[in-house]
Amino acid sequence: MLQAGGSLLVLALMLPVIGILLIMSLDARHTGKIALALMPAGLAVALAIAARVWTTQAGLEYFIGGWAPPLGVALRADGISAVMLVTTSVVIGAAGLFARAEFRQPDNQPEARAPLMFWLLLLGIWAGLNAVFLGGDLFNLYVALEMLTFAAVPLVCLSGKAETLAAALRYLLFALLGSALYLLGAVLLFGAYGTLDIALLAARIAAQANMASPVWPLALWVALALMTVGLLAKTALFPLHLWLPPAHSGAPAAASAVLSALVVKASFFLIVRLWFGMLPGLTPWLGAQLLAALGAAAILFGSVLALRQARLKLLVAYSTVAQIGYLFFVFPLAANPAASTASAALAWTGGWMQLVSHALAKAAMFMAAGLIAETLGHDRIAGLGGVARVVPITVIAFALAGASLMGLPPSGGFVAKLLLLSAAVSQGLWFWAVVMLLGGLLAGGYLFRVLSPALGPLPAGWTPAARIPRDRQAVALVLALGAVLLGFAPLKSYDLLQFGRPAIAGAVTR
Amino acid sequence: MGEFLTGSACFVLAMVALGLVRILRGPADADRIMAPQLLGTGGIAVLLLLAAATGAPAVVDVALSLALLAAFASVAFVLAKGSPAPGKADEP
Amino acid sequence: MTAEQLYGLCGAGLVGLGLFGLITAELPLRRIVAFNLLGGGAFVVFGVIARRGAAAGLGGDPVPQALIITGVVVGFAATALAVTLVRRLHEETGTTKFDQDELPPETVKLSDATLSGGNP
Amino acid sequence: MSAALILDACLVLLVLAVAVWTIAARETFPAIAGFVSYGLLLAIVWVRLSSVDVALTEAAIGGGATGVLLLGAAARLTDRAGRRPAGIGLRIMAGALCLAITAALAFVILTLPDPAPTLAPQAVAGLPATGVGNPITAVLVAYRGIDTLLEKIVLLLAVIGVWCLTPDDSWGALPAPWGTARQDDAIVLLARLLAPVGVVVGVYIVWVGADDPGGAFQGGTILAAMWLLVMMAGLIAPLPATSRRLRRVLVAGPALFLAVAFAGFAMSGDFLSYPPAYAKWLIKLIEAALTLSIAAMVGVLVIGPAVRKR
Amino acid sequence: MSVFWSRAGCFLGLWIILDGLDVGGFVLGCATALTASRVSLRLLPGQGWRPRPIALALFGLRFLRQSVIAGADIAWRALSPGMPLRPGFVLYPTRLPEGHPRSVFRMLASLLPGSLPAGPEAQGRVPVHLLDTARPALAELADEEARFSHIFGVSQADTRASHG
Amino acid sequence: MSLLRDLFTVLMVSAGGFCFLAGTAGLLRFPDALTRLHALTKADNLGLGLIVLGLIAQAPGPLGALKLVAVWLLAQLAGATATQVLARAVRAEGRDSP
Repeated sequence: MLQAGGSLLVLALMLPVIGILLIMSLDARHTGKIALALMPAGLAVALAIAARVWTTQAGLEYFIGGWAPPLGVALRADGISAVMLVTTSVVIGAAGLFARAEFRQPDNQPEARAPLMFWLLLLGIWAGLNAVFLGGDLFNLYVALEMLTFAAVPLVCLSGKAETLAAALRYLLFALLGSALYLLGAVLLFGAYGTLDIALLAARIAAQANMASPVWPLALWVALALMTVGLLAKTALFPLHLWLPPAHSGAPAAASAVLSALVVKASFFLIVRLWFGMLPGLTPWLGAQLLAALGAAAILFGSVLALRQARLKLLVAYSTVAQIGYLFFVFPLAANPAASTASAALAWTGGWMQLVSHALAKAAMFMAAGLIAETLGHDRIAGLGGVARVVPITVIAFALAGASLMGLPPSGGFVAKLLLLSAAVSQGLWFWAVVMLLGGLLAGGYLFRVLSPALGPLPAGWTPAARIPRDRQAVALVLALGAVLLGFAPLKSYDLLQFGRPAIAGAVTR
Repeated sequence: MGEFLTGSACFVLAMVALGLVRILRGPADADRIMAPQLLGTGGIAVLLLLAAATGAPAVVDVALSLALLAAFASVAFVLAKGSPAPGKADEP
Repeated sequence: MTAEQLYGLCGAGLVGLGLFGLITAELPLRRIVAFNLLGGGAFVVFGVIARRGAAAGLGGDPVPQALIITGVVVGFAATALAVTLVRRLHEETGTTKFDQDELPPETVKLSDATLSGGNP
Repeated sequence: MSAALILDACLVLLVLAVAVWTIAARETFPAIAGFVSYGLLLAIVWVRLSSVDVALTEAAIGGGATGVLLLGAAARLTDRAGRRPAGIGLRIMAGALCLAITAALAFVILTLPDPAPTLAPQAVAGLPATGVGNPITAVLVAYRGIDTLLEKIVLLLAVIGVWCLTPDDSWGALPAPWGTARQDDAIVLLARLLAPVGVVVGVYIVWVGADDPGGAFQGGTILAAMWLLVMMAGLIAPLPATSRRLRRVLVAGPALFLAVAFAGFAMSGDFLSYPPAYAKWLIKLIEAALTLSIAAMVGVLVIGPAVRKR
Repeated sequence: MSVFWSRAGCFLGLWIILDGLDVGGFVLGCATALTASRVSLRLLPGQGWRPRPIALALFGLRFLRQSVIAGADIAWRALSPGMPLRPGFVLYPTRLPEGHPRSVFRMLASLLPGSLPAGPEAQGRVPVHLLDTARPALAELADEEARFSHIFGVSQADTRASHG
Repeated sequence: MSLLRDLFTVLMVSAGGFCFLAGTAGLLRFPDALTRLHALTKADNLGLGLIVLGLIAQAPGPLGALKLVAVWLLAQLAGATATQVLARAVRAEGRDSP
C-alpha cells in the first residue's frame, strides 16, 4: 500500500526523536549542533507537508506499518496540522538560535548539566508537539501528551531553584490530572465505539446520530466532558490556570517562549480535534457557550492580574492566561448551527490566526523579557527605567509583540481579533465581542505599564548586569516582526486553515 | 475441583483481608510494612489456586514474579528508614 | 450482576477516590499516590472493556490490554518523575508543601498599577 | 452464586477498602503501605479480568519499582500534613464532584453496548503476518508499534527529567539513593542469591512473551528490580548520569526499534512494518534490545539523581 | 571453574523448569544460564563452600520438617484460647565464622519454630526473639548450627571470614 | 486414581487455608510487632507450602510441579529475609527492646 506523503509525516514525527537518541549516545560537545542541525530539516519537512496539503486541498494520511485503523494507528495532517507544524518548527528553531549561546557546552571541561538537558528537553517538546498535531488515534495522542508533559516539566525547573521546583511540581500534578481524565475519556469511547481512531469514531458517532431512534449516547458525553476538562487543565484555561504563571515565568527565557507559545496550545488543538473532528455537526451548543464563557473570564481575569504583577515575566505569563481565552471563542462561533458557513469559517480562521500570532508574539515577548532581565539583573517592572536605551532592539521586539497581542492594526493579532469580532457580530453574539474589545484595552494597559518606564530615562550611575549580544535580540525581533507581518498575509493563504475542516474525517475517510 | 480451588482462593483472600486490617492500623511503621509481605504470600497462594482452578498456566508466572519481588517492599523500607541517620537501624 | 460489571463499578469507585485524593490531599506525595489510584481505576475500567471484548478464542480484547501495559508504564514514569521532584524540593526547602493559594507573591494593588507605570 | 463471583466480590471490596485507606489515612506512611498493597491486589484483579500480561506488568511494577520508589520517599520525607486539613467546604465540593463522576462512570459502564465491540478477531487475523503468537505482543510491537516506540521516548524523557533534577555541582556524581549506612547482611545475602535467579526469570518472561503472556516490559522490570536489589545491598555502585555506557544501554532499545522501523520503508514499503519472512526474529531482536533499555530506564528512574554535595 | 559450571547447570535447570524443553528456548536458556552463573559468581564467589550433596538433601528434608513444625507451633499458639506466649529475647553466641555462613544460618534460624534473629549481633552474639522463652531455644539453635556447619563444610571454630 | 489425587489436593489445600487462618488469628491476637512477625511469616509460608503441595497433584506435568516448588522456594527466601529485616526495623523503632 503506497500512501502518498506518508513518509513526510513519519519524518516530521521522528526527526526530533532521532535527535534525542543521537544526543544521548554521542559526546555532549555535539549536543547543540545536533539539535540546531535538525531544526532547519524539521522546518523543511513541515513546509513540505503544508505544501502537500495546499496542493491536494485535503488531508494527508498515513497508516503506520500498513495496519489500517481500528487495529493500527493513523497519522493525519490537515490544514491546521500543517499550520501548527510550521509554526512549531519556526518557534522551536528561534528558541534554539536564541538559546545557542546560553546553553553551550563549556569547552575543554567536563560535561555540564543544563546545556545537555535543555537541548534534549527542547527536542522532546518538539517531538511531543509534532505527535499531537499529527496523531489520529486517541491513545497515541495520550502518549504524545505525556511526552510533552515529561519534557516541559523539567524545563520549568531547569535552573534548580526552589521556587521553580515548586512551580514544576504544581505543573506536573495539574498535567497528570489532565492526562488521567483524558485517558479515562478515551477508554470510555473505546468501550462504546470499539475504536480509538478519531476519523472512525466520527463516522460511528455520526451513524449513531442518524439512526431513527437515537439512544442518548451518555458514554459519548461523559467521555467528551472528561477529556475536555483534562485538556483544559493542560491548556491552563481559567479557572485551571493556577499552575501556568509560576511555571512559565520560572523557566529559562527560551523555554518559556516555547511553553507559552506552543505547549499550552497543543492541548487546545486536541480539544478542537475532539469537538470539531470527532463530532462534526454535533458540537454541543451549551458546552461551546460554556467554553467561551470560561475564555471570556480568562481574558478579563488574566489581563487584570497581568496588570497587577510586579515582575515582568509574571506579567507576560498572565498575559498568556488572558490570550488563551480568545482561542475558546472558536467553539460557539465556528460551531454555531445558526451561523452562516462564511461566518463560521471567519471564526475558524480567526481562532487559528490568534493561535499563530500569539505563538510568535509571546515567544518574542518572553525572549525579550528574558533579555531585559539579563541586562538589568532583575525583572521588576518598577526598575525598568530606561532599558530601551540599553537594549533598544529588545524593547522594540517587545513593543511589536505587544501590539499584536493588543490587536493593533496591521498585526496578525489584529486580523485574528477582527475576524473573531466580525464573526461574533454577524452571529449576533454581542457579548463575546465586547469582551474581546475589553481584553484588547486591558492588554494595552499592562503593556503600557512596561513600555512607559522602559522608554524613560536611565537612572544615573546605572551599569548593565550583562551585555546582550545582538543576534539574540535579533531572534526576538524577527519573531515579533513575524507576528506583525502575519497581518499582511494574503487572504488566499488563509484557505490552508480550511482544508480538512470541519469534518476532518470527511476529507480523509475512505 | 475448580470450584473448590476457587473457593479456597476466596478463603485465603478473606484471611489476608482480615490480616491487612490489623496490620495497616499500626501502631508502628514496621507493622504497616508487613502488609505487602502478607499480601505477597497470600497473593501468591491465591494466584496459584486460581491458576489451577482456571487451567491457566501463565498465571503461575505472575505468582513467580510476585515471589521474586516479595521482599522488595520490606527491604526498601528498611534501607530508606536507615539512611537519614546512618546506622540508626543497625544499633541494637 | 456479572463479574465484569462488578469490576467496572470497582474501577469507577477507584477513579472517584483517586480524584478526591488528588484534589484534597495536602502533601504532594499523597497527591502522587492518589494519581496512581486514579490511574489504576482508569486501567481497571479499560480492563473491563477488554474483558467484555473477549472473542476469537481470547480471554479479552488484546488491543486495550496492550494499551493498559503502555499506560501502566507511562504512569510509572510519571510517578518516578513526580517523586524525584518532591524529594528535590524537600532537599532544597526542607518541606514538600508548596503554596496552594493562587497568587504568586509580589503583586501590586490595582490602584498602584497606574497607567503611568511603576517608575520609581 | 458461584465461588468465582464471591471471589470477585471479595476482591473488589478489598481493593476499594484499601483504596479508601490510602486516601483517608492521616499519615503518609500508612497510606503508602496501603498503596503498595493495592498494587499487589490489582495484579490479582488483572488475572480475574483475563489479562495475564497486565497482571505480570502490575506485579513487576507494583511489587517492585513503584513500591521501592514510594516507600523510599515516604520514609525520608518527614513532612506531616498540617493540623488544618483541606477546608471542609472544598472537601464537600470535591466529594460531590467525585461522587458525580463515579456515578456517571458507573452508569456508562453498566450501559455499555452489548455485544461489546472488539478488535480481537482482527488482532488474531493479523498474527500470521507478525510471526508471534501472543496477540498483545503483536499489538505492542506491530499493529500499534508507534505507541510503544513513543512510550519508550516518554520513558527516556522521564529519565532525562529525573537527571535534570541533579544539582549542578553534583552532575556526574554517583547517586546514593540508600545512603551509606552499613549494609544489612540479610539484604546482602538476598541480593547474592536472588539476583542471578532473577536474571533467569526476567529473560524467561521476555522470551515467553512472544507466544504467551510476558514481554519486554515485564521482563525488563524484573531485571531492573534485580539491578536495584544488588545496588541496595551495596554490592555494586549506581552509575552516574554521565556514564556513557549507561546512556548507550538506555538508547539501544529505542534506537534499534527506530532503525528497524525505518528499514521497514525499504524492506516492505511501510514505516514500522516487518517483512513477513523475518518478522518473528526482528520482533524478538527488538524485544531483546528493549528489555535491556527498559531495565536501565526503570532502574535509573527508581535510583533518582545524585543529591546535593554537602 | 567447576563452581561456575555447576551453577550454570542449576540455572539451566531452572530455565527448563520455567520454559520447558523447546529447542529455540533451550539455546537462549543456555546463554541465560551462563550469564546468570557469571552474575552469581561475581556476587558470590565460590570459595569456602563445600556442600555435601546427600547431606544437603537430608538437611533440606529436615528444614522442611522444621518449617512445618514452626507453622504448626504458631497455629497452635494463635488459635488456642489461652494464647500461650512468653515472648522475649535471648542472646545466642554463634560459633560460625562471620560472613555468609552466619548470614545463611540466621536466615535458616528465622524459619525455625518460635525463634527469630532480630537485630545485628554484637561480639558474635545474635539477639534472637523467642515466642516462648521457656523453650530450650539456645540448645536447639546450637544443634541446628552444628548440623549446618557439618553440611556446608564450614568449621565452627574458624573465626576468620570465609570471604570478604 | 484421579479421585485419590483430588482428595490429596483437597486435604492439602484445606490445611494450607487453615494455616492462613491461623496466621491471621496470630496477626489479630498477638500483642506486639515482633510476635506478629512470627505469625505472619511462619504460618503463611507453611500455608503456601501446603497449598503448593496440594496443587502439585494437579500440575500438568513434572515441570509444572517443579515450577510450583520454585515459586514456594522463592517465597521462603523472601519471607526469611523480610522477617529479619523487619525485625530490625521494629527494634529500631524502639518499641521492643531485649
